[in-house]
Amino acid sequence: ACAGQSSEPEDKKEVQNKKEKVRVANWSQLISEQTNLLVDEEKKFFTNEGLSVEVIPGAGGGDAIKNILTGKADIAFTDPGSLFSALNKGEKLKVIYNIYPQNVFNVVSLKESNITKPEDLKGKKIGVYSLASGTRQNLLVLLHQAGLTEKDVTIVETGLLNFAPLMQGQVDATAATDTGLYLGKQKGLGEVNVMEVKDSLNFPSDFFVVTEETYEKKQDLLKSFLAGYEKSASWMIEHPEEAADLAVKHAIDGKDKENNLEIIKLRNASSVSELTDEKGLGFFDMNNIQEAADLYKKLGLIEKELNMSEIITEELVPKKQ
Amino acid sequence: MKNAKLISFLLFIMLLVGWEAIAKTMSELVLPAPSVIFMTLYEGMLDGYFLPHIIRTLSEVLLGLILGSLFGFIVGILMGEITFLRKLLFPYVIASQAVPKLALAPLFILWFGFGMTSKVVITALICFFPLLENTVTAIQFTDRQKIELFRVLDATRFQTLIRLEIPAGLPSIMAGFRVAVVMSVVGAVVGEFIGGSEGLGAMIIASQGMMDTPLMFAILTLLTVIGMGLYQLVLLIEKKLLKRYTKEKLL
Amino acid sequence: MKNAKLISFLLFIMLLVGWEAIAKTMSELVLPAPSVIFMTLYEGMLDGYFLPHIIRTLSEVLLGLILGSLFGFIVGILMGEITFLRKLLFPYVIASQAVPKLALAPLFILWFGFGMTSKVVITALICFFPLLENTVTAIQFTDRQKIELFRVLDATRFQTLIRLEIPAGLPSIMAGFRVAVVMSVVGAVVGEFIGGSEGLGAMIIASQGMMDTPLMFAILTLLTVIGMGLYQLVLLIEKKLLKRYTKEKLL
Amino acid sequence: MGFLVIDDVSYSYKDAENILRNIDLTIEQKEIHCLVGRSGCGKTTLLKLASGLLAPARGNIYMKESKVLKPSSEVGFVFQAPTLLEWKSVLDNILLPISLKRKITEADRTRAVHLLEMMGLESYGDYYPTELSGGQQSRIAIARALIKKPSMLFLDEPFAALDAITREELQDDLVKLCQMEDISVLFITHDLAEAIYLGDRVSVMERGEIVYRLDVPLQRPRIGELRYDPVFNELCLKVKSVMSGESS
Amino acid sequence: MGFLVIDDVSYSYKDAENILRNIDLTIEQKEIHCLVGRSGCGKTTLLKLASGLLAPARGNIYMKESKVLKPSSEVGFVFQAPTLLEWKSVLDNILLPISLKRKITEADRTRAVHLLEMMGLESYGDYYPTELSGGQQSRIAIARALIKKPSMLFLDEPFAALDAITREELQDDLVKLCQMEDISVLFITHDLAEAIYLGDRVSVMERGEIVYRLDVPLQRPRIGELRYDPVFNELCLKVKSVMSGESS
Ligand SMILES: Nc1ncnc2c1ncn2[C@@H]1O[C@H](COP(=O)(O)OP(=O)(O)OP(=O)(O)O)[C@@H](O)[C@H]1O
Ligand SMILES: Nc1ncnc2c1ncn2[C@@H]1O[C@H](COP(=O)(O)OP(=O)(O)OP(=O)(O)O)[C@@H](O)[C@H]1O
Ligand SMILES: Cc1ncc(C[n+]2csc(CCO)c2C)c(N)n1
Ligand SMILES: [Mg+2]
Ligand SMILES: [Mg+2]
Repeated sequence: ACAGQSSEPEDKKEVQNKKEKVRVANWSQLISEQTNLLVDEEKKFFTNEGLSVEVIPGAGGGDAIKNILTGKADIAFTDPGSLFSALNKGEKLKVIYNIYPQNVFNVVSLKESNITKPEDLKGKKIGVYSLASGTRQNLLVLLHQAGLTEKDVTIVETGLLNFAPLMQGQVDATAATDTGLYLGKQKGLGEVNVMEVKDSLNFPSDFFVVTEETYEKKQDLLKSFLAGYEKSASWMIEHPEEAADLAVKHAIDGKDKENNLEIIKLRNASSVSELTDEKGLGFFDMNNIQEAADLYKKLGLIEKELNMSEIITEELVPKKQ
Repeated sequence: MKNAKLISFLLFIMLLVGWEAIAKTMSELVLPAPSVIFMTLYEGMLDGYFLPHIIRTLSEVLLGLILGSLFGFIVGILMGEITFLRKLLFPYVIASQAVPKLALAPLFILWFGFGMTSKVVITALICFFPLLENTVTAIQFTDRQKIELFRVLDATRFQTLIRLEIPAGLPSIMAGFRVAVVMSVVGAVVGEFIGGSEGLGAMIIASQGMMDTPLMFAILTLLTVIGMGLYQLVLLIEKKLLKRYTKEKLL
Repeated sequence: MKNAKLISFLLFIMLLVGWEAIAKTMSELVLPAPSVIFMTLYEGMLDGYFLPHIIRTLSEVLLGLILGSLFGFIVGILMGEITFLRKLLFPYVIASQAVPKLALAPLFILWFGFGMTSKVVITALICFFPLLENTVTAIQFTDRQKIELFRVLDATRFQTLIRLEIPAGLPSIMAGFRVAVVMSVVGAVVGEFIGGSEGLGAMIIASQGMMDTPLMFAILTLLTVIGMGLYQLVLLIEKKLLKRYTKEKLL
Repeated sequence: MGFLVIDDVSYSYKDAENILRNIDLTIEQKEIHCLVGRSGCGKTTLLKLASGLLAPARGNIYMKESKVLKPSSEVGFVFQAPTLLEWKSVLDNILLPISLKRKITEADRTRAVHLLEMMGLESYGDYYPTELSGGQQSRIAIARALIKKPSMLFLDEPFAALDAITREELQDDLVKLCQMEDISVLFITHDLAEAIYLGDRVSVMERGEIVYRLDVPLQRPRIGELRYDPVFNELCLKVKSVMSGESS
Repeated sequence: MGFLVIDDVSYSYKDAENILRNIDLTIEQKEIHCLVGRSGCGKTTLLKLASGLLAPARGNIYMKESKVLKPSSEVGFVFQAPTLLEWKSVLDNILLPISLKRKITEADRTRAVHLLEMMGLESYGDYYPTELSGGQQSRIAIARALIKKPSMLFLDEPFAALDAITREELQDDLVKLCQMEDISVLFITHDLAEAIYLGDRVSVMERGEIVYRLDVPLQRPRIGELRYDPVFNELCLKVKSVMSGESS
């Protein structure tokens, strides 16, 4: 399991001396679902690539992109919504890795309200984290598939504790993510109906994004990083228990090991797809993402026509060994 | 003084020019240029895009300010007059203030709904404290001689309060009110951050979602203007009220 | 007074019992019971889970408070003494206050980095205002007779400030400081909201992400305790400083 | 029993030292009782006790046979310092005692203007206290004490800031008023001639005790020339010698 | 040219009325100049102008040949009200003028204690102003004015709150001190006897003008008995008659 890991002190020192710094701007705090990014101390995924990775916390995918634009970070861990918005504003960005090819968003309602398909949402009050969040954009995607628009429903912001108003009956449904739903269930959310966005349009949840400048100037560095990341992701897929253990120490929300394990399992599931089984982690389904971008324009979330093939590059993604 | 206005204006222009220069070197997403912000603002005002949001936020600010200040003033009086109440209530007052409203926002929504009420309550809660503290202090530090005068005049406690302690403490109370006025703007906006689809706070969030930083700065400019307007209004009221208090101009 | 303490304590217990009863009828996600919160708090303290976060937030609070209050105090003095400066700076002061700090987060990070500095700056910015306003007011409303005394003694402007205006305005300035102290806690926490991985603010965000409301309430309780502790400290200092100011106890 | 009876009263601000010791003093109705004594001997303290502003540590104070527990609204008080409210006009300051009890009537205003005239300040009604000279301020304080037609006046050096002429005019006015409106007066002054000219009786205090009492053997109405009367001067000298400790 | 020269000075608080009109006054070195006049006639205003606290609307004021533009630190001033700092002890209040100029030395403390003794308040050094009687407060204000060994004193009714005996003692002390330390004095008082007893010259003000000047024809040292001297009384009566407008 620990192949490639060096245990000799001198060796370690030598590697450390050569380490190059990579700063990853995260969309969130350092949370358990990203344990693979945080365990370099123990697992040396990045050290072995000659890197020292610093993960910079943020409050949303927009922050992550702003942080690479200002040079505060090299790589952004961000969602397609934020990416599209930034591209829409004319920013020069490159997408270099498909972190979660699976869409993790969903819309949850209580069993008794009998909302089983997107059409049932018409005229209902639906909660989202915030108007700026992926929950809203993904909700719109789901509605669109049912021929509904934002005007056919009432969208309200509920904050991160979005299941509370659902349980109190203040909203009919709430847009969430798979991990959020899991936690909600843990906290006593009863019988629910879940509609997954991936059943409407299964576009990815998060990418690694860099600026064009970084892409051009630091190709080797990025390659090394992605290689390290790929190893770490594989490790987490193979050893969820070990990751859950380490998350207790490294993740700010990693207090409970059982929860960590379940969340890591969910993320592991969203990290793989038929395509990645075939080509390896991190590869893209170009058409699918182009479709998502087109839909975002159609939904009025962005104004510009985006050509994703110019933006996305698979050059740096480690090839499957 | 005319000279002063000129200097003030020049400084403002210089700041804008400096900003414009810095902004040119940066992504609009991070720091938009004043010219861009101004255009966004101008267009938004022209086509009436901002108006409903301004009205909404302003209503919340005013309602919250009035309720919060009044409540802070009254509780300040009670806590200033009655030591027992001061000791009894103080932990709850601190709790209500030291806890970030943003964290409690989901609870406020639960209790007060998604409508204006929860925002007004948050605003009121934020305005409440500066008025409370300044009122307590003003009441506690009234000139003893004048207190003796009122005792000799057989004034009731209430009269002493209304006719002496409050007028004598007015400068200090107004200082608290000035703080409250400016904070009320923040209060309403923070309230709108969560659970709002109208108002300037909701627009800030929406602009962040769209990564439309010029729009966000346009809204922040609006907020500054609103804050400044309210502050000037208070200064005006104060000037009338406190005419008799200022120290005379000396040589 | 002993009786008062008892009543205060009983009220507290009653509130807790009432809360417990209401919470029992609700999901923990919506409103956790005090007993649950207390257990979370107790365990977190015991296993040292909270400690680094407390230390971090407390450092930010103290640093921000010291810097912000000092700055507010000094700018307050300058603006109180020099009418020109007052007019010149006031729009910028209001702008810095009426704009929600949370919205400016990316800029703060750009200028001050991800570390403690940006949080300290936000805290300082928030503490700054109440001190400023109260200092300006205190300085403007000094007793004329005493000002004349100092003029006759040929005191410099600086001496008049240090020896007269500040001591005479101390009660009002301390009221501003009390507000600043409590707000500094909010400031640090809000600063940590915008991308921190340490500190109680970051924990609040994390707890919300985990939907761990008991944890969130435990942290809010900690914040309240910190706020109360700091406030009490200020009261203690104040008691010493202002011994000579309080109105005498009458019949 | 007298109008105001101070019965074996002691008082101390700090626990250590007794500021007043076993004071006995009776003031009859319509009596003008003057209190003199060296600065710091406790005159103001006694006045505050008598008016109910301070509570005696020992002993009792009675006014009209009932114990004084707090200031009565039948009483007028002039403090040693004028103590006016800066944010009210002169006229409003004078009317303050009434406005605390009931709505101001036209009659009240007339009386206030009349008192202003008596104080020689008829044109100052709309001024604010900070625009007045020291002596003008103290006269406003006197007018304020008189506005409610009190049955008892406590005056703490009311004329100290006034020139000789104004002072003499006001002395005569005060006596007239007291006789007309049946007012008893406890009057602190440092001016011995004033004490003798005004007082029915004069008490001399020394270090917290009353060391000498004088029933002033002069007829009323006392007129201005009395001041130059040898008997008058002798009485002044007598009191003065008591105060300088020559006869104690 | 005199030590202090007030040359054709006019002043008004509000634009409408002239409070002071064309005042001319010269005070020689070591002269004690007493200023009397009815309450509200403008004495305090003149004192504030002379000391540089107010700027004349017209005319000039010179001290030691140079124009007075702001209060000089060579001057001691006693306001009509004591104006002490409540948060400082009595001793610190007295030392305030020095502490504004330099570090307090042991010698300063000794002088402060000496002045306290002169004021009869030796045991009150550690008290706070609010714990003092009115007369005690005004004596602290006097001590504060003397601490810096001023070459000129402006005194606004400094003894008004004092009893006859303390007052006479302090009068004698003041004269001695002024002769010893070469101090010129402008002294406002309402006590005509005091004016004549202390003053080398006496000026009488009336409605903003100086209407009468008197060179007091009495020898120094003047001793206590002088007060009962017929010449002395005559002078008092003369001034009084001027004040009541009988000779104007
Ligand atoms: N608040 C106080 N605390 C402590 N001691 C006080 C207080 N007020 C007065 N004293 C002391 O009590 C004594 C008597 O004071 P009081 O004011 O009664 O004197 P007084 O006779 O009115 O003097 P004066 O003629 O100077 O006004 C003084 O020695 C004074 O120091
Ligand atoms: N700040 C002010 N604003 C307007 N008018 C004033 C002000 N101060 C004094 N006056 C007026 O100026 C006149 C002279 O006042 P001043 O204080 O000089 O009198 P004074 O001779 O010292 O009287 P007193 O013996 O009563 O102290 C008074 O009529 C007063 O009403
Ligand atoms: C796996 C995964 N879960 C949740 C989010 C949250 N999220 C979705 S969109 C967005 C950006 C809002 O500006 C954020 C924070 C994510 N990115 N990835
Ligand atoms: Mg007294
Ligand atoms: Mg005067």
